[in-house]
Amino acid sequence: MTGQSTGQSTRQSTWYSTWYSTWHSAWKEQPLSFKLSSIIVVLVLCFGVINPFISYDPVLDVELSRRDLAPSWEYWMGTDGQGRSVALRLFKGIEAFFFPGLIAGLFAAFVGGVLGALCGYFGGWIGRSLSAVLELIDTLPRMVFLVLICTIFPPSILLISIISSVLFIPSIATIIRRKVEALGAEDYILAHVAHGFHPLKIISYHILWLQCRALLTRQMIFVFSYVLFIETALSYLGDYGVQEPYPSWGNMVAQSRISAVAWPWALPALAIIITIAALLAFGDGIARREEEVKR
Amino acid sequence: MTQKNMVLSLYKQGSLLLLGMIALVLCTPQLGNAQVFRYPESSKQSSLMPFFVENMSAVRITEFIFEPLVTKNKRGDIEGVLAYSWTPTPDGLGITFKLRQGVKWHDGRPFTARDVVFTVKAAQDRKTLFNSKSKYRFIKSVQAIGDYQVQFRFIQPKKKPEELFNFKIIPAHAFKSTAIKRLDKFNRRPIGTGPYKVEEAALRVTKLVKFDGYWGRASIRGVEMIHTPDSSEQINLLKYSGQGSGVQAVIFIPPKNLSIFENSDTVVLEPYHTVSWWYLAFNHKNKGLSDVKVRQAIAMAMDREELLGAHLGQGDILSGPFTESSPYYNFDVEAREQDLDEAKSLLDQAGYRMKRGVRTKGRTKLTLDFVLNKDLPNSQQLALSIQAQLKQIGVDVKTTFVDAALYQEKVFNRKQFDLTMNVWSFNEIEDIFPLFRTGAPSNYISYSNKAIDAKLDESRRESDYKAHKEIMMNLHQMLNEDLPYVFLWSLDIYSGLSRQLKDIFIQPYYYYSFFKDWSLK
Amino acid sequence: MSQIGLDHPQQKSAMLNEATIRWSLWLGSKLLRGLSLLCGASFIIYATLRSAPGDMVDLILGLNGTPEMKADLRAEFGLDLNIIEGYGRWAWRALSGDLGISITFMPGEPVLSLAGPAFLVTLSIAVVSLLCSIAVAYGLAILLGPPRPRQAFLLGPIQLLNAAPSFVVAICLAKVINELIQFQLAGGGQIPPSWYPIPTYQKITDSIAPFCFAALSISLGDGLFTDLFNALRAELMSLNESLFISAVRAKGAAVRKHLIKNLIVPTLSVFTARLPLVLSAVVIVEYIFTLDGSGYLLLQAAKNRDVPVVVGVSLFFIFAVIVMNLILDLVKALVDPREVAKGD
Amino acid sequence: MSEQTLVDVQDLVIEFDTPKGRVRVVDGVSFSVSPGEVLGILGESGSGKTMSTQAILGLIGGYPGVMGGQINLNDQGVTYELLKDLPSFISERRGQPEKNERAWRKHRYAQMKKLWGRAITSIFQNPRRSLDPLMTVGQQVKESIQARESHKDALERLNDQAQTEEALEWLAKVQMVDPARVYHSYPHELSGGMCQRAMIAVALACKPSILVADEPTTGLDATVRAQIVHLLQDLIKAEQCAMLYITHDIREMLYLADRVIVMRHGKVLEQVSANDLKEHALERHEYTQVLLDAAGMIGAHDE
Repeated sequence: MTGQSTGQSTRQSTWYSTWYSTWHSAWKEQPLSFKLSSIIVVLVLCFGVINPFISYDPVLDVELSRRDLAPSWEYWMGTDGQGRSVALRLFKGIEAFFFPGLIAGLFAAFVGGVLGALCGYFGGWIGRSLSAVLELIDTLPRMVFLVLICTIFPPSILLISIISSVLFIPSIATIIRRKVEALGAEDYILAHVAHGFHPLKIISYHILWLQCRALLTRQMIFVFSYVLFIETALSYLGDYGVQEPYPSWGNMVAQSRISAVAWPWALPALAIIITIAALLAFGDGIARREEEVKR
Repeated sequence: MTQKNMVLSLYKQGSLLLLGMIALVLCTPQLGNAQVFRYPESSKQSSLMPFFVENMSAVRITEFIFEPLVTKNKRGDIEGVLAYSWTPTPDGLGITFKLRQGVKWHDGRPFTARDVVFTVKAAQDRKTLFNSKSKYRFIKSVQAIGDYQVQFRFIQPKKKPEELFNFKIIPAHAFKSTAIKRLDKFNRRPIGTGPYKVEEAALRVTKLVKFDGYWGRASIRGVEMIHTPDSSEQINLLKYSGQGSGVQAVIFIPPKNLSIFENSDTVVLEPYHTVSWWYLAFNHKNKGLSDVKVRQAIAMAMDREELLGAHLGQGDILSGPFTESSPYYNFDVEAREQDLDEAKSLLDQAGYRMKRGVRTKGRTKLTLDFVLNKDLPNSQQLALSIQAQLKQIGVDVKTTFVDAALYQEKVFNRKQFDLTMNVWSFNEIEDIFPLFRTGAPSNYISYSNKAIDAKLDESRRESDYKAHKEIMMNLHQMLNEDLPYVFLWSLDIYSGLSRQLKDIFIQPYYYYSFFKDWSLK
Repeated sequence: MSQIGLDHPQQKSAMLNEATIRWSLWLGSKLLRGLSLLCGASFIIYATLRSAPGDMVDLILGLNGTPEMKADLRAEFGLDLNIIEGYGRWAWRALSGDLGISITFMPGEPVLSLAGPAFLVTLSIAVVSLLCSIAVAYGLAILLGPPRPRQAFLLGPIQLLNAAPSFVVAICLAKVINELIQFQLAGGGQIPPSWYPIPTYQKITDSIAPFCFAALSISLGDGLFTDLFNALRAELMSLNESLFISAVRAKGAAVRKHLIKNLIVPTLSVFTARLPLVLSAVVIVEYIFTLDGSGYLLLQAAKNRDVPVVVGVSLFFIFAVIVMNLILDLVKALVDPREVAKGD
Repeated sequence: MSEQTLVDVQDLVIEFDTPKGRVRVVDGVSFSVSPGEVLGILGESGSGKTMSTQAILGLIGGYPGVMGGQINLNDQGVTYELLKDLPSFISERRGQPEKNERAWRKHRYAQMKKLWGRAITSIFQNPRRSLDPLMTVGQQVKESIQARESHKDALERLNDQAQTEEALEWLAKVQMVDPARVYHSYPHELSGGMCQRAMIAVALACKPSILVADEPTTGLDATVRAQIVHLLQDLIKAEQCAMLYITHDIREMLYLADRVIVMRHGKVLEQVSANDLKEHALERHEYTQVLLDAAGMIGAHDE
């Protein structure tokens, strides 16, 4: 599209005001969905980080005399069938997916990125055998495999997150490999090679860091949200997720889905929906922004 | 753009088609299975073959298909089924059954003494592998006398031997040898003498139809068992009992759902007493738990009334290993009430002091691994509450929920547990010998107490009813003191049955023993 | 340079031969690759299941079982061989179409007759929901035209709704059906069961309503619709704005033919890429609507440690994905000449 | 103007919405083309030259597109006022004119349907992307012929065989080395220059009265460029077709065009005949001089 560039005013300014104004104008340009989603993501991040510092004894919270209370000032999301505060559990439930999701996301992005870059850059028999292994893992039906693992092994959220990150490595590696293959043909990468840069530096800095950063971040966020998703799904299918009494959003929905009142299951369900939506929108937004910046 | 119009018209046609389909579904008359009795089961039968029944679902469904020689009638007396008369030998070492004539197998062949002989031989065959082989071990020999008479000899003298012949008879002609394989086709399409024969054993539904050549009478035309793992779904189905896709009976209604049917026009709640009781077992290999004071303290920390009321509904709190309806129940023994102070002082006496919130003595910490089977009803909620109650006296409980196979492995084989909760179910009389005798097969808690062992051995030897009862009541008292388990409760179990059913009588263990008398309107 | 006529017979047959060889080589390599993937993946699942803790033989024979009895039963179940031998025997039989027999869930039943119909249910839910989503996505894309700020009010909520996991949608749907519609229709009394009939027999026709609900939840959940919509709309838009379509317009020829031909491959790609995810989602959703699909079979069989059934069901999943990829490759090669050029 | 003009554009206004607000890319452009004449539009990229021609063709992508002006297109003696109904599609909304783009587009497509190919057709900048990748080149040429023939009566129409032959002829006319092979080739198998020739064949096979050539030589090698320009010139002469030639290359312009308009920032700076541009370079607009200077043309004339 042909657009007229508006006149650019160059103002003298201090470093912080430059930073602020760049940030401010960048923020203002973002679509509403990105703004909303990043607010939610930041909230989840904050809650996730401060969560371990808040003590909560899920055992002592059980109080059968206050079962199924409606939302009120004291319990502002009501109580569940065991008389536990839904709001508190919802908050504490972030812990169940936050660190496992973070670990899974980082692990998948890191390993996937490295493997993908190696496959794409080196080719040859190393690349081919690596990608054969990756393809094999990719062929495994994710959900089926996870259900299987969780049925036959004692359930643990760490196991779930590790398996799901392993299952995601191939797809991330494939994306990165394609990107690296495409970049490998680019002149400036060839120029780097001609300048005698070390291949490791080219891969790690010029390709992975500079070019695939946004892509990897997006995939990481995706894996993170998948851990939340899978934890919920497995909790629903048969208590394969986080075990009672420790709260997770998944087992909150699963445990109280037959309860007489709506809030013990509807509110966690809503939290899941909003968080996953926000995470995905945030990831998309980051990727889009990166593309815009490149253009 | 014409694309838009194209899309619109396509959608119009599509939605018309969809509407038509919905209308079709709505208008399809519910297929006329009014005379078919449908019931859900939360687990699928392990097999349709009587030897291989490993869950209650299988116990119940084989009741429709097979018949024993004798059974207990509604009054509790022994009554002939495939046998019409029997004469025990005076020495108590044998019995002769006269068999009913004119009984036919589902494939039309006549039932004869050969089948009875075959059944016992097959059960005793080393290559037929099933877990209740001990039921047949008392028989030394079996012999057919003509076509309709069978003679048994026993290893040991028996008091009322006919009571032991309630095992189901399988047809000799359906098998090549007495070594019966688990994966045999017969186990899916069995042939019995019972009032119902198997029509279809599909993934979720097992369909039975009335056997026309049945020697007795049965009123209802067919039976369908629907595997419905979700208990709330079972309730849902019972709500539609009037319609084609509803069910007419739910065998166990969770207490919290009882209120749904309390004033129902369509469903009646039918209580029945199973001979089963719940217990909290200790692993006696655990150092802390081998101390009786600790066990008593744990028992006293629990409020069983509250646990029962909140999670399971009505039942009797027990003080020993029998149900209240059992002849051996010792009413003089009181169940322990919750008494936190007493529990704490017991722990103090045992030398356990509070240390960072957990009772500790030397190296032994009262941090217990509580392993539970997920399939136990309401196990999660119960475990949570028990956890909370034990926390009050400084016993730290970690819960692990596992599925049946893993539970077996963890608890029974490897004994990797400190606490577990479970249910013992008995078909008639509680035989506690294998539970508490040192080294007995069901004594998975590694319990060993010389006095109890002596008493148990004595009970085995004693054949006089009164003396036996005395011993058992004694045992009750002793077990309540020594607490190998915390005896919890026996439940009042309610079935939900459709009001369309008439002449209902439920056999507590086999459930459908009297089903042929039931009728459906 | 000699001008060769349009249909010179000799040249044509030579070209045909060469093409046949190239094609069969291509197909052969794809099939071989598929087969090796199938073997590898099924081995992983077999090995995982065999190395799982908890032994069904112990569960069956209970506390009364002697070690000899257990060993005998293990031999009968084929669990006495070690993992590699056991898999080898299974795979050898599987090559001839015999996937073994169920050992604990439905003892003695051939796996093929269990897993086949169950997977058919799962597959048809997945395919129906995918196709419906694709159709609606295309329709909406054409109706809405190019992206415009004002559409955000319509599309924003759809995107949000779509973030919900499909089974959360299914739970809500089930709740709504059970509580609301039935209440509305019957005034709170008895409920017309056809709204929520349980599937009595394995046939789909007997359970149209839950089938539809399951398909609906799948299409709404997991961002399936949003993703498809975004992808297909972008595809449609870029195609519509593309130079060659303008060129076709400018020469006064019909555009539709070009559009459709150019959309086949992207649509099929989207379908193939989404199929495994949707199949996974069906596993959970059919559990909620009590459909006798492979989700039910898989869960029950895994609970019972029924190795042949679990491996059989998984095999169907893997097989479907591999076959779909093969079809995609085939269609690509047929439709898009660039593919063949790239192919070797 | 007179009936002699094929295309007459008056005060054309084109706007686009961008994230930074509405931008006017073409601001009151007027020009006209007579039969057989080659009008060149010269300007840097972003000057709105492509948009103006796309507006005539009715192929503008983006919102809101054409917002004002007149375009008259003459087809076989009949003049079509293409933007006559435009005001009825524009309404005021929050102080800014809004257009019902979809309805307008639909209207425009309906209008242009009978004119595309016959009255006006176009070749584009990127030859590879302006051919359908999934169809053989021959079929695409044949498609033009089919589209042309479909306007005729059933009796006068060429049969299939004749159409194929004509397509082959066209491929030969654009100097393809091996027309039969090219006929069965897919666009990805041809070089850029060959694609552009094929495109010229596709466009001219419609027998249009005016051909819009939108930077047809961009991205091609210098030798190929020259070939294409020569080819275009020859064919235009032979087919007696007028041409609207857009480029930023002033040499091509001088070689091909009869008359040149210079555009910048969406406005027409000046309109001169090609000769004037050559002869009196120094009298030209400042910007034109810059362009001439960049191509090294001014110095040459001073001497």
